[in-house]
Amino acid sequence: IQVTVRDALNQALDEELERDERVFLLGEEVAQYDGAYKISRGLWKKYGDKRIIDTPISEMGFTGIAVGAAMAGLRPVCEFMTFNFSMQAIDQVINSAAKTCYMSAGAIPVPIVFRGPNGASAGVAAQHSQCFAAWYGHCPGLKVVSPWSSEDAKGLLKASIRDDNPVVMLENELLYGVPFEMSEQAQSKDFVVPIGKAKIEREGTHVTLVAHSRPVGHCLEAASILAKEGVECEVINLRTIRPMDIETVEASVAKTNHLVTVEGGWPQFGVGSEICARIMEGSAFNYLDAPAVRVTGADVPMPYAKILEDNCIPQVKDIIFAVKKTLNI
Amino acid sequence: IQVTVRDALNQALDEELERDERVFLLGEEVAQYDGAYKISRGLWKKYGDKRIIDTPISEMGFTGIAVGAAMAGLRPVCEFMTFNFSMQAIDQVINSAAKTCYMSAGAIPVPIVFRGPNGASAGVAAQHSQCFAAWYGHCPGLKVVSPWSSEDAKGLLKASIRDDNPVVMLENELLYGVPFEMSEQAQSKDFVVPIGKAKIEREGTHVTLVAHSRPVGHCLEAASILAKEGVECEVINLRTIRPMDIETVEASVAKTNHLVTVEGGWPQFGVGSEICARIMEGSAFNYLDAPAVRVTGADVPMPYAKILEDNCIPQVKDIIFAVKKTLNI
Amino acid sequence: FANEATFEIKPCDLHRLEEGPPTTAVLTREEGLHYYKTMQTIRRMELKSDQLYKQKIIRGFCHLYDGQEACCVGLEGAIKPTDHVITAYRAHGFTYARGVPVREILAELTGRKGGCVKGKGGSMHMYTKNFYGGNGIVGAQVPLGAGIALACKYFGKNEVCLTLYGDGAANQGQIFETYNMAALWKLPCIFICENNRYRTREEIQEVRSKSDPITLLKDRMINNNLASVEELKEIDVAVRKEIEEAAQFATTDPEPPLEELGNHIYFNEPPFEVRGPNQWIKYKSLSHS
Amino acid sequence: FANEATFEIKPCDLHRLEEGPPTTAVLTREEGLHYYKTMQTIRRMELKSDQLYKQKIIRGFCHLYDGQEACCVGLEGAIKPTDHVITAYRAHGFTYARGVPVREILAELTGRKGGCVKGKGGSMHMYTKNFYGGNGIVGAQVPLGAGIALACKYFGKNEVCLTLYGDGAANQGQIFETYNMAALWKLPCIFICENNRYRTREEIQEVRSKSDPITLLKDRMINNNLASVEELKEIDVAVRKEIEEAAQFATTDPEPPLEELGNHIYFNEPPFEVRGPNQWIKYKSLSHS
Ligand SMILES: Cc1ncc(C[n+]2csc(CCOP(=O)(O)OP(=O)(O)O)c2C)c(N)n1
Ligand SMILES: Cc1ncc(C[n+]2csc(CCOP(=O)(O)OP(=O)(O)O)c2C)c(N)n1
Ligand SMILES: [Mg+2]
Ligand SMILES: [Mg+2]
Repeated sequence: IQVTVRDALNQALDEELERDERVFLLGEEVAQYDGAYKISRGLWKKYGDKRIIDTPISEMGFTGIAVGAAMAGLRPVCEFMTFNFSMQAIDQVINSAAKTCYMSAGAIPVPIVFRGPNGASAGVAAQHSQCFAAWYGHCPGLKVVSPWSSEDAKGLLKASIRDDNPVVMLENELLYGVPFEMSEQAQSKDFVVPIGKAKIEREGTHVTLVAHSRPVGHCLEAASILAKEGVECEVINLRTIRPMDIETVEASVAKTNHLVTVEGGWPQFGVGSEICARIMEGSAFNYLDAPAVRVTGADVPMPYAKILEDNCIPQVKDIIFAVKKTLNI
Repeated sequence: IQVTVRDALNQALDEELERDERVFLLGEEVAQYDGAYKISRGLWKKYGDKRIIDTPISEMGFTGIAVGAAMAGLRPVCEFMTFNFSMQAIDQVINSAAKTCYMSAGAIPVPIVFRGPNGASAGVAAQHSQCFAAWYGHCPGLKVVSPWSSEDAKGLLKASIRDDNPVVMLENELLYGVPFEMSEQAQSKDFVVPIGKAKIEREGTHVTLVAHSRPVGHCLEAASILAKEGVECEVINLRTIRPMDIETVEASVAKTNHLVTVEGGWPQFGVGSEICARIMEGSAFNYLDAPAVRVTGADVPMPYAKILEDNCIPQVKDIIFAVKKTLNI
Repeated sequence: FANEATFEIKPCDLHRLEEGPPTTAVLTREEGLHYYKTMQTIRRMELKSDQLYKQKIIRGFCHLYDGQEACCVGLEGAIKPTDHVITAYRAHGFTYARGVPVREILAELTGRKGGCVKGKGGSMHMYTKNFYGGNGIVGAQVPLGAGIALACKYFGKNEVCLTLYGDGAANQGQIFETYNMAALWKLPCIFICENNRYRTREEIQEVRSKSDPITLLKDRMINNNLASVEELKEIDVAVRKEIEEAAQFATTDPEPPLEELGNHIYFNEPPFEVRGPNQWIKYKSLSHS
Repeated sequence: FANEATFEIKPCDLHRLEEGPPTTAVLTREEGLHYYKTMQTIRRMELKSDQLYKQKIIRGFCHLYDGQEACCVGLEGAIKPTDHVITAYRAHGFTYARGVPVREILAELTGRKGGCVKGKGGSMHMYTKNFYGGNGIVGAQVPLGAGIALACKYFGKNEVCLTLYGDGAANQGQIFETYNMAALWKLPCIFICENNRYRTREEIQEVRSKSDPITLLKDRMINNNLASVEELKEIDVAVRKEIEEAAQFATTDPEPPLEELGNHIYFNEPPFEVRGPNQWIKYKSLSHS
C-alpha cells in the first residue's frame, strides 16, 4: 500500500503513544489544531490533554520543560513547528539534552525526540529554509536522523522514541504529502529502522550518490535518467546523520570508485564536507578514481523568488551534471 | 615589544571607539567590572555609560538590541561572556544579523561584531568548552574570524569593527594572558588584518599544517620539534574561518604534498572537514601524496578531569603523531 | 463640508500611570480622507494578494493584514516619517504605510525584479527607509526595535521606534528581557501588541462583519459631514484602479535576473564568487552599497 | 535540654495571595542539631574547596555556597527525599543536602575517579537521585525544573520540584516563559530565587560577618536551651574530621581511567568507538545503563 510521510509519522506517534504511557507530544498547535502540518492529526482526540500538549510560542521554555520531563523519566516528543525555531531553544537541545548524560556519568539519561520540518520548503525565504543537519550532527551526545520515505519516517521515529538518548529528527515539509510504498513489515507495530544504518536505495556500479532527506528522491531520479545513458548509480539514503554509517558508503565507493554527495543545506561545514573528509581518511580513499564531489544548497540565505530559490536547491540536473563531471563524460 | 592578546584586544577596542563615534561595546560586566576577562579594562572610565554598556544576563534580548542598533546605523561590539552563551542568542545572530542584508536586497546592512572567548578553556567542563567555528562558518552572511596571536587579535578586531557586515570573532581565553611580539606596524592605529586571508607562520616543504586559534601555537611547537628530525612543516594560521582562504592552503599543499588540519573543536562537520572537502575538489588534490589528516577535539562533550580533558584537546604530540603517520615515517 | 470633527475614544486601562491618553480626538477632513484612502488601499491590496495566493502566483506564506488596517494607519499618523517602525511577519500594511508603492509590494509578493527588495524577501521581509521589516521569527523583532530606539537615543535625535508584536508573540521570553532593558536604559521605544485574537478565516470574517474599521471610519466621515458618499466612492474607484495596475505590473514584471542570486550577501564588498548547488556552478556577487 | 522552641519569622511580601506562610516556626532539638551539623559540614566543605582551588588542585570554576547554607538546609528540611531539586551552577550545598557524601563532592572537584560523577562534571555538574544538578547556563535549569514537575504531575505522584535560580538569572526570558506555562499547566513546581546580591569577595565577607546563618542558628539553639556549647563544639570537631578525611580522599584518589573518556556519551548503548584528537586515536565506549 501507499502511505504518505505525514501518515507514516502519525502512525508512528500513535503506536508509540499507545505502547508506552510515558511517551507524550508537546509543541505549538499539536493538540487542538492537529499540528501545523497535521502530523498529529487525531491524537489529541484520542489521547487527551495529558499526552498531547499545546504550548505557547515559547520555544526556549517549552523545550527546556520537555528536556526536564525526560530527565525525570518521561519520553517527550518535542515538535518544533519548523526547525528554524529550534534556534531559539538550541541551548536547551545542546547544553541540557545532549550533554547531560555525559556530564552526569550516566546518572541522568535524557530520552527525548526533537522533531519537525527542516530545510527548505517552497517560497518561505531565508528565515524559514535553513537545514540543521550539520549543526546538530556536529554535537556529540545527540543522535540525528533525517528520513526520506514513509518507511524511513515511521521506522526512524519509532526507533527515536524508543531510544534512551536525545534524538533530533529532521523531517521535510515537502515530503509530508508524498505517498510511498510501504511494505507489510513496515506496517507492523514492531517495525523500527535502526538508527545509524544507511540504506542502499538503488544498486549501481559506476558512481555512488549519497544523500539524506528529500534529495534522495532527486538522486533516484537522476539515476534513472543516467541509466538510460548507460551510467549505473548506486544511491545511498543516509537515514542517519549522526552516528554516520560511513561503512556503507565506503563499501559502495570501493565498488563504484566515484562519489557524489547530495544535500539541501549550505555547502561549508556541511554534511558533504564530513563525508568527503571521512572517505579521505578511510579505507575507500584508494578506490576513488576521481575526487569526491559535493552537490549542496547554494551558499546564500534562501531567496524568495522562485527562479532564485530553484537555483539554490540541488535539482536533478545538478546531480546529473556532477555525476558526468566526475565520470568525465 | 611584547603585547598580550588581552592588551591587543583592548587597544583595538580603544582605538576604534576613539576613531568612530558610532562604535560602542555592550555585554555582561563589560563596563564597571572591566569585562569578565578584563578585555575592556579602562574603557568605561574613558568612554562612559553611553559607549560602554553593562547588560543584564539576557543574551537573547541584548543581542537583538545590539543587532537592531546596527540596523539603525550604529556599529555595536557585542561581547558574549563566552561563546557558549551565544547559543541562547543564536537566532538573533543568524536570522537577524546574518540574513537581513540579503533579505533586504542590501537595504539594511548590519555592521556588528560578536566577540568573546570560544572553545575550551581549562577545567570548565562540557557546557563551557564548545567551539563554534564550524557552526558560524556554516552560515552565509556572516564573516567568522579566529585570531591566534596579538597581531591577529588586534588587526582582526579592528577590521571586523570597520567591516559593514556581521562578524563573529572567536577568541580564546587561554591566549588572553599570552604575550606575543608585536611589530611596529601593528602598533599603529591604522593596522588591520584583512578578513579572509590566511597567514603562513612558518615556511616548510614536507607537510602543511593548517590551524586556527590556539592550536596554531601547538603547530609551531610541533614544527620546531619535527624540524630537529628533519621534517619541515609549513604552518598556516587560518585567521578567518569564513570566507576561508583556501588558495593559501592549496598553494602550500602543492608545495608540500601533505596536509594536516588542526582544530580544538569537535571532528564531525568541523573546520577540518571543510578543508579536506575543499582540497579534494580543488586544484591541490592532485598534489597530495597521502590523504589529508584531521587533528581535532575528541568527539565527546568536554569532561572536567584533567587527564580526560587533556586527551580531548589536540596536543603537540597528537600533531607530531599525525604528521609522522601521514609522511609514513 | 465640516473642517473637522471630535470623537470620543474609549479610555485605556492604565498600569502605573496617573493619567492616560486623551479620551477625545479631533479628525480633520484632510486627515480623514487620507486615512480612508490608505486603509482602503491596504484592504484592496490584501484582497488582491489573497487572490494571487490562491492562484499560486504568490508562493510560500502570505500573511494578510486586512481587518487590521486601522492599526498601521493610525500609528503612522501619530509619528513622523523620521521615526522608526519594526513589525512582525504580517508586514504588508506597514510597508505601504511607510511609503512603499503597492506595485512594489505586490511585485515582491510575486517574486519579481521590481519588488521592493528585488524578490529576495517575499511576504515577510520587506523594508524601506526607517522601516526595518517584517521578521519571520515570532518575537525576534522586539529586541531589534529596542536596539533601533537605542540608536535614536545614541544619535541624540528626537525620534522613537514603534515596535509591534502579536498576542501570540507575547509569550516570548525575549520580550520580557527587552522590556527590562528598555526601561533600564530609558529607550525611546513604544511597544505595541496587536491583539487580533482570532485565528481561523471564519472567525476573521465574523469579526470584520461586526466591526470593520474601514466601514467605521466611512460612517463617521459621512455622519459628521467630513466627506460625501460620492467622494468616498471616487476614492474607492481610484484605489481599485491603482491596485489593478499594480497587480498587472506584479504579474508581468520579469523574474529577478539569476545573476543576482549572489548579490547582497554582504554590504559594501568587492565582487566575489558564490558557490551554487555544485562546485562548478558559481554566481558572481556584485558590489553593492 | 528543651525539646523544642518557637521562633518568629518575618512575614513575607505577598502577591495575589490572601494569606502568607506562618510567621512562627517550631524547631525541635533534633532538627536543630541536624541542621547545625549539615550547615557546618557545607561551610567546612566550601572552605576546604576554596583552599584546594587556591592551591590549583580544583580547576576551572569553583562556585562556593558558603554563607548560603541555610537555604539548601532549610529547603531540604521542608521537602521529602522523594521530592525533586534542581539548581544553578552553585551546586555543592544542594548536592550534599540531597545525600552525596562530602568525599564524593570533593573528589569530583579534584577530578578523581571517586567523584560523584566520576570526574566528568566538576563543580557545576553534580547529580544524584532526585537531584538534577548543577547547570552551567544561567537560567537554563528553570524550564528543566518545570519539566521535572510536569513529570511528577504526569506520574500522578504527590511530589514537587524545587527549582532554584539566582537574582542575576532573574533577567532571563526563559524564566518568564516557564512561569507562564507552569501556571497554565498547574505544575507542582516551586520556584525559588536565591537573592545573594553581593558580588565581590569583600562584600561577601562583610555580609557574613553581620549575619552568618550558622552563628545565628547556634546562638538560638544555645539561648533556647536546645543544645549546649560543648555539644555543638563536638559537632564542629566531628565535621572537621570528616572534611579532612574527605579532602585526603579527594587528593589521593586516582584520576579517572583514560578508557572512560568515551563512556556515558549515550545511555544504554552497545560499545562503540569514539574518536580522539586524531583519526588513529580511538577510545572504546563501554555500555552503561
Ligand atoms: C519563534 C517562532 N515560533 C513559531 C513560529 C510559527 N508561527 C508563525 S505565526 C505564529 C503565530 C503568531 O501569532 P501572533 O504573534 O499573535 O501574530 P498574528 O499572526 O496574530 O499576527 C506562529 C506560531 C515562528 N514564526 N517563529
Ligand atoms: C546564559 C549565561 N550567561 C552568562 C553566564 C556567565 N555567568 C556565570 S555566573 C553569572 C552570574 C549569575 O548570577 P546569579 O544568577 O545571581 O547567581 P549567583 O552567582 O549569585 O549565585 C554569570 C553572568 C552563564 N553561565 N550563562
Ligand atoms: Mg495574533
Ligand atoms: Mg546572585
